[in-house]
Order: sequence, then C-alpha cells, then structure tokens
Amino acid sequence: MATIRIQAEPFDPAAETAVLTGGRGDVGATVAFTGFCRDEGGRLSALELEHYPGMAEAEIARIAGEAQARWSLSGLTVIHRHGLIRPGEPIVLVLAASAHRRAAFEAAEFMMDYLKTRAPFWKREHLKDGTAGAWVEAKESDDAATERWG
Amino acid sequence: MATIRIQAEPFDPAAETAVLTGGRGDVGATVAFTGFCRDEGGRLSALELEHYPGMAEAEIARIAGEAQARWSLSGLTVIHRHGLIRPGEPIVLVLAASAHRRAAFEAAEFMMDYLKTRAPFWKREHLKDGTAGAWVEAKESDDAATERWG
Amino acid sequence: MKLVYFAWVRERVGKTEETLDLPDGIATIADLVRWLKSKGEEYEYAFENEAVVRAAVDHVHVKPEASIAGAREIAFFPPMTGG
Amino acid sequence: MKLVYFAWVRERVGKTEETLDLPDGIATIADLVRWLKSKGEEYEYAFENEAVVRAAVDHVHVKPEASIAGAREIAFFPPMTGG
Repeated sequence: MATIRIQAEPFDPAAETAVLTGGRGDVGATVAFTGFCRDEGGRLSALELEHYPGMAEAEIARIAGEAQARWSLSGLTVIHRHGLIRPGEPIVLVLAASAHRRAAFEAAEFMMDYLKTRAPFWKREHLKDGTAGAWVEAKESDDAATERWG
Repeated sequence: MATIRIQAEPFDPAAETAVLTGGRGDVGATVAFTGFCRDEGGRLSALELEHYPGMAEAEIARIAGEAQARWSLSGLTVIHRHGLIRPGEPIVLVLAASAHRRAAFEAAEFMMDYLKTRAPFWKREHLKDGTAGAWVEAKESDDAATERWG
Repeated sequence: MKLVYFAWVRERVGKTEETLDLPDGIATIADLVRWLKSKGEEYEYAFENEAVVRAAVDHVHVKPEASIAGAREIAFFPPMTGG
Repeated sequence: MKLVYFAWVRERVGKTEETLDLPDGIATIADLVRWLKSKGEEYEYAFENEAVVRAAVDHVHVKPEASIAGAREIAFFPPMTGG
C-alpha cells in the first residue's frame, strides 16, 4: 500500500525514506523527487495551491496503484502540500523504493507526470508587489509527458 | 561544478539537498537516488567495496561533466562509499537539482547507469557464515542501461 | 445535485459549491454544462471554452459524455497544475 | 612503469602494485598483457580471459590497442560493479 498525504505542513524526506528502508535488507534503491516553489526570476512571493479534498487523495491513490501494478516496488510515498508556499519551499515529495534502481526511477517519474496532469491541484501566483497574480496555466509538455506512459 | 566525494562514512541526503537548494528560488526539482546494500535473501552479512583512489574521483567527475553538458542542472552531487557496508546501509547518493523535473530525473538516472559500469568500484560479498564470498559479477543489463544514453 | 467548483471556474461562477435541482433530461456532463450556461452569465463565463473545463463525478475524472445518473457530487475545474 | 591491480585481478596477480622495467617493443596495452602473461602463471591466470580484464592509463579507461607511451600508471581490473 502506498502512503499518501495531503497537508499544509512541510515534510521530511529523510524521515519518510527511513520508514521505507528501516530494518529491511531487500531495498536496493530509493528515488526521492522533491518539487519546490520557484520565484520565477524574483517575480513571485509565493504560490497558492488549491486542491479538491477527497478527490486529491483518491486520485493520487489511483495513480499510485497503477505504479505499483507496473513496477515491483517495496514502498511508495506521496506527500502533496496545499496552501501558501514560498519560493525555495518544497511542494511535493514522491518517494519510490525497490530492489532495483530502474523500477524506482521509472515509478517516481511516472507518479510525477501523472500528479502534474491528473491530481486535482491548482496553482495561483502571488506576486512580489503583494497582489494575487494569475492561475498557472497547464502545460502541453506535461500532457505529453503523461501520454508517453501509454 | 559537481560535488563529488568518495568516502567510507555514511552520508546525509537531507543535508546535501539543503546545500543545493538553500536560499535559492530557481530550483524547481531535486531527484535524490540512494543505492542500498541488500542482504540477497538473508545470504549476505555485508558488501565490501574496493575502489581505485584517484581514478574513482576523476571518472565520476568526467561522467558528471557529461551530465552537466546534456542537462540544465543547478546542482549535482555524487557520494560513493567504499569499505564494508551492511545490508540496509546506503552505498551511493546521486542528487540532481534543476529548474525542471525532467532534467533532474534524467541526469540522476544517467549518472547511476554510468556509475554502475564506468566508475572503478568493485563489490565483494561477505556471507552470513563469516566467509568472504565471490566478487559480484558485472551485469549485461547494466551495460545495456548505459548504452541507451548513446 | 451537489456541484463544486475550483480555481478560476470557482471564481467565475462566484461560489465554491451549490445544490441544484436538475430538470428532467439532463443525463450527461455535457447536458449539465449546457443547462448551467442557460442559467446566467456567470456560468456562461465559466464555461465559455467548454473544452477546457474538466469534470469529475464523485471524485473520478470523466468526459463530457459521461452519465451523471446517481452522482452525489459533480466537480468542475480547470486543467490541473499540481506537482 | 607502475602497474596497479584491483579486485580479482589483484588477487590473481598476488599484489596490489609493482614497478616493472618494460622491454623494448611494448607499445600498447595488448602488448603489455602479452608480455605479462609470459612472465608467470599468476599473470596467465589473471589474464586468462583477456577480453574481460579492463585497463586504465593514468586514470582513464582505455582499449587494448591504446598506446602506453608516456604513461605513469597503468591499471588492470575486472568490469566495474559500483553504484
């Protein structure tokens, strides 16, 4: 079973990794992806992340289930934050553990591509001048990244 | 410039990540790969890692330079341990930071594929019964993984 | 029928959720969108480019032709930008 | 010429390193391996499957046909198994 959490608070990748690897001799590889808030060349004071409670957990669980069906994983953790997040702060953690590196890499990248295009989160920019800026537009390159998994 | 360390001591992925992301607003993604010693179904008491001092650093620096030429990275850290490593302990860390997730994922996977087949390290098994076992044999699948990068 | 809205769809409709009695003959998401657009300009604005707005029925992504029979909660929102 | 050996090549040769005076006419890694194999059965054993043993000249991977002119340190070792 994957561990999935949607929360406003920051997360601790080291502690999450320890949960997946502690006391085990069968984990050969972990891949930890962390997505951070960028300042977009100093333009942003924060990103605001809105989400659809209930569906966010359900949709990520669906994607995680697909990853676990496609790759042999010993563990899979996804933590996605919501609320106001400042530049340099982490937004999302995907952590995949497996006996072998390729499964861990591919599962983590698969999860991120699907999270970007299927998980019900929406980012809005907050600008340095104190105003709320535009909603971030979905990128075609993210759709293309998702589609390559078939 | 990449950070490259060959050491007997364990490493701290969280601290290494903080070095690459601290105080920066341009990092959007980090991918941290950690390779662990497996017990191979309870057969192993440890892996012993021999390396070629001097060449190990030089070869990893060459591979890291190639990764930095191929992908737009804001940071790249590689730490490879040597000596006796027990099941569950980490052996290698590859940490890639970039504005965008795809570059971070691909650079980290590229580094690992090349480390497996080009970095002068050799693993020998130590068995539960206290004897030194066989040298680990190179895998064709690792060569194939390296070759796909062209 | 409970409807919920997110991000700029929520802003355009002007509310986060509402419960509406749907008239007969509304069988699919597309039917529902067509009916909402007839209800007022806030809905017309929210759905001005129907192809862009996504929908979910009971927390599951669906296409416009999906049936809404038996649905407890229908959501409308822009393309996702999480991760 | 300084030679260094690693892993099972080191075990078979029976030493971690040695400095040898090479006779004239040894221009490449392949020449050097051929000459070493003539020196004793420990080298014959280490290089019994020449295609498997890898070489580096001054910390750089090289092929058997590579020149050793001007080399300071030549290394022989099995295929790498790090990472």
